[in-house]
This record gives sequence, C-alpha cells and structure tokens, in this order.
Amino acid sequence: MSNADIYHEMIIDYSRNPINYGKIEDHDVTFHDSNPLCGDSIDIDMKIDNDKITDIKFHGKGCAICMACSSVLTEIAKGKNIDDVRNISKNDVLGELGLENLQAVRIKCALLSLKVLKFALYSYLGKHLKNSQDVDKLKEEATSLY
Amino acid sequence: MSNADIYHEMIIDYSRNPINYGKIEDHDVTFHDSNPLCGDSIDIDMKIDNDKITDIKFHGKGCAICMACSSVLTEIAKGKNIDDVRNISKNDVLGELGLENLQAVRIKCALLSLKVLKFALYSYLGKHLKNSQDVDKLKEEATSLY
Amino acid sequence: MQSAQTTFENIRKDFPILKRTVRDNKPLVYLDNASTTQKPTQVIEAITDYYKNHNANIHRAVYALAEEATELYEKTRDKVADFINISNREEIIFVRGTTEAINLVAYAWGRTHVKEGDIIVTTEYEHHSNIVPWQLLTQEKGAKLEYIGMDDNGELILEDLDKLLGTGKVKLVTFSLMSNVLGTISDADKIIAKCKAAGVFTLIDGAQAIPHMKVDIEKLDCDFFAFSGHKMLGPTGIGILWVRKSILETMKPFHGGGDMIREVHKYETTWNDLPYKFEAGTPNIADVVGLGAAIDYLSKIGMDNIRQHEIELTSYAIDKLSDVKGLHIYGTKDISKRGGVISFNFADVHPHDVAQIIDEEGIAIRSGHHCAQVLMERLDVSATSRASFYIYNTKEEIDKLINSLNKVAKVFKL
Amino acid sequence: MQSAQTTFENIRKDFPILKRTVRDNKPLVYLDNASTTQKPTQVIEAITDYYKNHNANIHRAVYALAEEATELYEKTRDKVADFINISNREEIIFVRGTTEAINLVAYAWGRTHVKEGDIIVTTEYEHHSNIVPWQLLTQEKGAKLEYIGMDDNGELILEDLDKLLGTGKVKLVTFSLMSNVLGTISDADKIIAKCKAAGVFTLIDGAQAIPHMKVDIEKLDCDFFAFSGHKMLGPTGIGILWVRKSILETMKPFHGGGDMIREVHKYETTWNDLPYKFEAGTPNIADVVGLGAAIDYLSKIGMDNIRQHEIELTSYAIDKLSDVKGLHIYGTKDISKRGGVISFNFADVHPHDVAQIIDEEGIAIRSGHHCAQVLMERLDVSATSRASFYIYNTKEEIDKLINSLNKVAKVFKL
Ligand SMILES: Cc1ncc(COP(=O)(O)O)c(C=O)c1O
Ligand SMILES: Cc1ncc(COP(=O)(O)O)c(C=O)c1O
Repeated sequence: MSNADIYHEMIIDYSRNPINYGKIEDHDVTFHDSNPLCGDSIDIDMKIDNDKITDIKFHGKGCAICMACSSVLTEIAKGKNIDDVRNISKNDVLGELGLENLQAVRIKCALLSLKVLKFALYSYLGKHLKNSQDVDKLKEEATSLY
Repeated sequence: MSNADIYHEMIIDYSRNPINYGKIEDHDVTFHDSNPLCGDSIDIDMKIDNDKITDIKFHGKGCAICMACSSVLTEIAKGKNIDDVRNISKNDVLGELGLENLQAVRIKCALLSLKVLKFALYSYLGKHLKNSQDVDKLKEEATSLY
Repeated sequence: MQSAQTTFENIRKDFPILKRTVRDNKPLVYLDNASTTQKPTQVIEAITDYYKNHNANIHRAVYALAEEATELYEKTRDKVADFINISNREEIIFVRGTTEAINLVAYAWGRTHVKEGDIIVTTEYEHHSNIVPWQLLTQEKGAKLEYIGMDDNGELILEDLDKLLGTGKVKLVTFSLMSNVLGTISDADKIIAKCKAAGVFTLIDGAQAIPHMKVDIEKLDCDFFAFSGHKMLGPTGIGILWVRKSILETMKPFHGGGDMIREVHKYETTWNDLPYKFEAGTPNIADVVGLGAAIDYLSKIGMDNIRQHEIELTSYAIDKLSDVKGLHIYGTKDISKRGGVISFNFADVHPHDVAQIIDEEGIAIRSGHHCAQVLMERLDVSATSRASFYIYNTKEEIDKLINSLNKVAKVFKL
Repeated sequence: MQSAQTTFENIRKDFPILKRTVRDNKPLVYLDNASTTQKPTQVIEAITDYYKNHNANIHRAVYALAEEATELYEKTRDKVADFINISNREEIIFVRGTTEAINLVAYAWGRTHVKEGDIIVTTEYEHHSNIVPWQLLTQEKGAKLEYIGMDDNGELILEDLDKLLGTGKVKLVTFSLMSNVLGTISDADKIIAKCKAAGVFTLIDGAQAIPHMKVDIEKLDCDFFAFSGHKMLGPTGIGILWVRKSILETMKPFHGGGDMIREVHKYETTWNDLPYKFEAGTPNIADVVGLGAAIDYLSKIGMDNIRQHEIELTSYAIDKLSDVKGLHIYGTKDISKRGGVISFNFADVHPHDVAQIIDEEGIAIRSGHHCAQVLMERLDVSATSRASFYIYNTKEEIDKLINSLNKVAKVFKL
C-alpha cells in the first residue's frame, strides 16, 4: 500500500463529516488524551446503562485519519455491552478503513481514540467494579496500544 | 625538543631534593592551589618584611616538573622585593630549566607554583595596599597563566 | 570567499543525503531545516577523522592522542567564540543542545537567584524548551511566569514587556531571536535596551537565528545565549550555552562529576575554573569537533550570504504560496523581519494529511505544533504545516512543493 | 559466533586508529581503555551512514527520513534492553553519559525523595561522578553522605554498610560495579540483598563493568543503573540510565522542553509517557545509532569471551609487572575479583613522569587521580599510573609496556 492510498473517499468523507461528533452533557464517563508528538487531541463522552454503552460521542482536533478512526470506533462501540467494547482491537478499527499497514507515526493518529475509549472504560469500571485486577489489565492494554 | 628530553639531570635532582621545601610556621601569607586535572597540589608560605620576601617555602605533591619548577621559582623569589617578584614571568621559570617548549598539559605542572605565588601576593597585597586596581591586575595575571 | 552565486550552486554536492531518493524513487526535497539540518561531507569527515586518528579522553592524560583530542576540542571553543563574537572563551559551555542550555540556566542560575514573588518573562511564540524549564522553576520557587504577547502580524507586543518591567519584580526576560514557527526575527535590540534600563537579565534562545544570520553577541549585549549544533550543519548531541562571566561566577554547579571539580574530599569539594565547572563528565568530544567543522563551513560561505540566499528563497516561496487558493500563511510578509520558515494551513486539510500526501512526492516538511503549543493556542489552530529552508535549497524545490500541494487539493477535493 | 581465538586475532583490523603511529613513528599502544575506548569501523560507519542517508529529527514528522531516523533511534533502545537483559524498554533513558545519568537521578529522584536527616551511602572507591552529585544533593537537603570503606585488598568493607543500614535512615546505596582505578568487581549480589532486606534503593555505576563483562540487570535486581557508550566502543556523547519503572513513575521531570511534554499550556503542562518524559530536546540521534552498532559488535564477540580475553591479559600483565623492581600494584591480585584495570606506582617516580616518558615509546596510559580523589586519599597517594585493557590489546603490547618502564628506570636512575 502506498502511503497516499490511505486517503480514500471514506476517510476524506469522515474527516469532513465525522459521525458521533460532539459532547454528551450528562455523560456517565468522559476521558481526554492527546498525542504529545503531533498535538492531536480527543475527548470521548459516554452514557452507560446496565453495562451497555447507550450513547457515545467524541470531540477534539485531529487529522483525517484520526477523525475517520474516531468515527468508525464510536460507531462500533455504540449500543454494545462493556465486555464487547473492551475487546475491540486495533485491527477492528484499522480494518474498517483499510489502514492495517499504516506507518508507525500515523498509527498514533489512528488509535488515539481507541486509547481514550479504553482509558474511559478503565476509569468507569474502576468506580463500578470489584475486580481491580481485571480493570488493571484494561489499563495495560490501553497503555500498550502504541 | 623531544618530550622525553625534559627529564635532564637537574629536573631529576630537584624532584628528589627540592629546595625551599617545607613550611614556614609564622608566615605572613600562605596560599594553596591544585591542578584539578592531575591532582598536583602546592602550598606556598612567605615571610614578608618591608616589601621584601625574606623567606619562602613550598610543600605539596607533584611530578618532577612541578617539583623542579617550584624549587627554581622559590629560589628566584627569595630575597627579592615584592615588585620584582610580581614581575616574574613564566619564561623566567621555564627558561631556568630549559622547559620553554613543554606541551600544554604539562605546562600546568610547571606553572602551578607560579600561579600559587601570584595568588599569595594578591592576597597579601589585598590586605596591605590601597590601590586595589593594581592588585586586581595581579589576580588577572595569575588566572590567565595557563 | 567565492562569490555567493557560485557558492550556492556548488553547495549541494557537499551534502551526500541530497542524492537520496525516497518513497517511489522520488528525489528528496528536504524542507524541514528548522527542525534539523543536513550535514556536509566536511562535518561528517571531521567526526570520522577524529575517531580514526585522534580519539582519546581529554584534559587529563599526557599521551599524544589525549593531547591531540584536547587541542581539537578546545579549538572549537575558540571557533565558537569567534563565530558569535565574544572575547572570553571561558564563557562558552558545551551542552547537548538548546534545551539543555536553557535548563542549565534554570537550574544553576535560577535555583539560586529566583525567589518567591519574582517574575520570569517569556513570549507567546517560544519553543517548549524556553517555556517548560521556566514553568518548573517558577512553580518550585513560588515565582511567576508571564508572557509577552504576539500581535496578529506575528510580532511581539513590547508594551506587554513595559508593563511587566514596571512591576519591578522581573528577574529575567527570555525570548527567541527567531521564532521556529513563524520565522519572526525578534527586535532584540529594543527588548534588551528596555531590560538593561530596568536592570533585568536577558536570555536569548538563538536556536533558529544562529544558523541563518550573523549574530554578534557582544553587540546584542544580552546575558545568556543558547543554541544547537544540529540546526547549523553540525552533529546531533552538541550545543552551546554562553553566559556573561560576571553572572557565570555567581552560578552554582549543575552536574557534579569528573572535570568540573578542583579537589574532591569525602565531605566537601571545590570547583574547577570556568567553563569546566559546568562541563561535568566526559563531554561529547567527537561532536564538538564536528561542530567546529560546521562553523568553518558556514564561515566560509559567510552568514550574510546565507541570509541573502534565504531571503531570496523565502520571498519566492511566499509569492508562490500566496497564489495557492485556500492557503493561509501565518506571520508577517515583511521579509526583513523574518527568516526562512513558513508556517501555513491549506483550506480545511489537517497539516498531517498535507505532510503525508506530499511526502509521497519526496517532499519533507513538518506538520504539527512544532513544540510551540502556546503559540498554537494563540493562533487558535491545533497545528500548522511548516516549510523551512537552508543553504542547499533551491527555487526548483519550492516549485515542487507548490506542485505537490495540487495533489493535496485533488485528494481532498478542494 | 566465531571461536574466541580467531575473533581476537582479527579484531585489530576493525580499529583504524590502531594503525596510527605517534611521536617518533612509534606504533600506538593504547592502554587507557578505562578512560575511553577506540571505535571500530562498524561504529564509525553507522554514524556516517546515519548522516549520509537517514538524518532527520525524530518522533514528530511523517516524512520518510523522519520515519527512518526514528526507527533507527528506537531500535537502539531495544538493543540496550536486550544487552542488559531488562524486559521493559520504557525504563531506558538516553543521556550523555554516566555522569549525566547519576545527576539525573540526584535531581529528579533525589530532590523529591531525600529529606533532612536521610543518608545516602557511596563508597571510597567511587568515581567523582558518583560522589559529587550526592554531596550537592545532601548539602542542599540537610541530608548526610556516608561511605562504605575499602580494605587494603581494594575490596569494600560490607560491615560498614551493615552499620549504616542499621540507622534506618539510608535512602540510597550507590556503588560502582567495577572500580575505575583498582578494577575491583564489587560484590553486588551481597550489597543489593542487604539493601533489599532493609528496603533501601540501590544505584549501580556500571561505567566500567558494562564494557567488560556480562551484566544482567534483571538478575542483579538493583533500582538504578548508569553507563557510558564511549567506554564500550560507542561514540562520545551518549550513555544510558536505566530506572525501575515503579520508581521512574515517582520521579519529577528533569529537563523541560520538547518531546518530554504531553500538552503545554501557558501556565501548566502535562508530561509525556516514559521514557520520553526524561528525554527533553533533540537527542543525540546519530550517536544513539552508533551505540547500537557498538552493542551489535560486542554481542557478536560475546561478553563472556571478552571477559576471558581480559582475564588472560590482566593475569599476564600482573605477572610481568610484579617482576619489575620497585613497582607496586594496588588492589587485589585475585583475578576473579578484578577487571582489566591495573593501577601502580613505580618507586618514587611521579605517575605523570612515568606516563610522559613511556608516551615517547608510543604507549598511552593514564596517570593522575583518575577522578577518584577520595580513593587517592584512602591509598595515601596523590596519583597512580593506570594501564587498562580492551578487546584489541595483546600480550605483545604488555611486553612493550614493561620494556618502556625500563626506560623510566634509566631516566630516574632507579
Ligand atoms: C566508574 C566510573 N563512573 C563514572 C564515570 C564517568 O563517565 P562519563 O565521563 O562517561 O560520564 C567513569 C568514567 O570516567 C567511570 O570510570
Ligand atoms: C527556537 C527553538 N528553541 C529551542 C529548540 C530546541 O533545540 P534542541 O531540540 O536542539 O534542544 C528549537 C528546536 O527544536 C527551536 O527551534
């Protein structure tokens, strides 16, 4: 894959018209992170009801890759159970957009929102779950994403 | 001059039997300095009477060059007026031992005692003289010796 | 000195990397010089010659190699002194780069002289390395960090400085002589004059200025000056901190270790003479030698010629870029007030995407916050694209940049 | 891996400087390896290849060169992790050398965790870089610096450690794994076990050990470990600080600037992930790449083979030197407890004079206090002569050293 081929129709569209973009004022959990190297910055808000992500929105600033991946990720997560969302892998996101072979420096753009999502869940579960070991695994996962 | 030629008879003799070696218990001024790079370390004590160096001794640790130069220097200074001693130049010391072309790193061994002598005079004159500008020149000289 | 014309025509062959192709066999067009510059053969060879013929630890040993290595190392100190026009070689401290230089000041000067309630002044267009060390210092000391603002033309608002100096609490004013994002050349003479009148010290971050214009520190009359070798054709890992001697003498040691001591005893230690008091441990000897070669190279071309060359390239680039629809250039267009750094945004396309698409054409520019997030906030953008020029760049390369932007327009359907 | 025998026979041709002659056309006999080592072609070429083909600033840009440079830089981090056997690459911080590494700990860990009345323990045979930073810290904090003494065999007196640990006030015990003057290999396992039992952190100065023997940090189980690239065939200007992650997480940033931040705002800043939080500014990229090549080179020979080679040389040298009338060797003669560093004094001849006279024969040894003045006081000498070996040294070179000492005897009429 030539690096330029990543800019296909879908990516350009999502970057201009991201889905699930915005804030949830009465969220049950919110998390923010940024990419120290390029300045991309993402917030994710979620409503969680009965272990189910009933609503999810993101906002922030980022490149086309970042915006498209955030759109795809939130779309995947919406309506799912926490356990399923926990298991979303990077290839679930990258595959949806044909970005499996993205170069290292751009992987961070693509996966920033997944990292934020995992940290958000970590912080939510930390407050609502007994099994702290299980929760820590989530943090490890988030930290080691890229 | 080959570097090894510096080890002539006189240097070896002085290094084993330095002259003016020792302390002056009732000195009028004393000063200590060392060479941070090699650890050579010299103290000079002086008796000064009526602007004249009536006695001078040195002690410390150093290589043959350092010991020989300290011997020669104290010999030159002894009995002289302060003004004459102030004017002792590095070549007065180096010339006496045929060391004019000493390599840079050893120059510091050769001139450590001259530096100490100049600082000693500086500290003595600082207490006994009015013209502080004149004294500062001495400090400058000592500092810039090598 | 050769005529400037021939000089610049022949320069490219001194830079081996410029023969490289990248991606799909595209010739490299390197336009990220504000980040780091490429190295001429002369610099690379100075380093290899050092390792192949003279390598030894310096200052302490009496054998031949050590003597040679010490001489090579100390000769660069003289070259630096000459290059920035200062008369006292003891005022020059070798460090890793601008970042270490500024941190050294913040620790070894700041921790002694800055007290609760004092103010340190920096500017809105500083690099993080001239902001974060002062945040750390002022937070530790209960002092305050304040900013000289920037107007919409990308120039500093000196009234802000006047107001701050008026408080009587300012200890240090620190600013970059050239912004790494906008290319703005600060009005150093005015800033320093104001600070001198108020009895306030000045630190200049010269990382961007030194490689691109003649800098005369004696004339500037600031108190601290920092720059990096790798942005001026020199190797990575070496930079310079210059400090006025009368101030250097009031500074505590920073790193403790070999070479910076006079005598070490178990419970107390005395310090070596300047500048060695601030050069603890085995220094980066080979890269000091390499920096010496970089200074020789630049001096041979002449800093005024370099500035002239960059003015031509920059004017040309600003003209061409201004013609690109939807492209916005930040900062002043008055070429006498800026260096060869151009930050821009292209319609609604994120700078990363711009950079990535034109990288396919072999063109290397930077995108992002350029370690200047405070400035990004001021400009109300999250990032910019940045092209920056040096002695080996050509108008043809700028044409290629412009062409590649057409591809961006096509991909993003602008 | 080739057999050790052939390896060491072929090694010399990898080191261009060994073809040099010095002074009156004498072949260079380089025996100052404890100070710095020579560099093989492989290391020199890694650096030139970096500058000729890949040079760019790292981590931030998306273009091809930046991608390559970042990969080369980060690959060395993996090589280091592998070389010292630690599993977490985030624990490895690139610094200038051992001196900066130890100072970083003294500032970023010490300034936070050491309080009035606390004790830091070092040893009588430390290099200045493992004494002075702790003097500065303890003086600033009103804490105390104490010493583990050394016996006449050149070994640490561990009862001193027991006594100090017994106070319950010790915060850190720091010691070199191999003395740069005596070559003594510290009994790290015992020291660390005692400290662990007392809940006290340990820092190892590995500057002399790492180049000469296999070091397994996971097995050692210390908390901090520091070493320099230039003493292990690598370039000047690069070194490593390893810190256990759980401790690294409690450390404040040291230098502020680019790359170590997450988000910078005008009045507050958040920090980047480990290890970048401690790598502010443009790092010494080329020399990191060079260090990677040095590690490859050493690994190919095998650290155990290197140790074996040095044991042979050192035994041989100790035997020969012991036969020289009036020559006194410091430290243990038990070869299993020492590396290839031999300090000696020759009758009443000052070490500088020894070094200078044999330099005329092309032989490079060190004379002086070796940045270990506390040890010099302990030995009650002002200086020693020191010969130290590495992979390229031969028995013939040791014979030359012995012969040259005859000349010293003649000049000084011994
Ligand atoms: C034991 C020991 N520690 C520390 C150092 C200091 O290393 P560097 O000068 O590379 O910072 C050295 C070498 O000089 C050493 O031998
Ligand atoms: C204006 C300015 N200041 C400081 C720096 C930091 O320099 P270095 O990364 O070499 O320490 C840079 C470059 O990155 C810069 O452009």
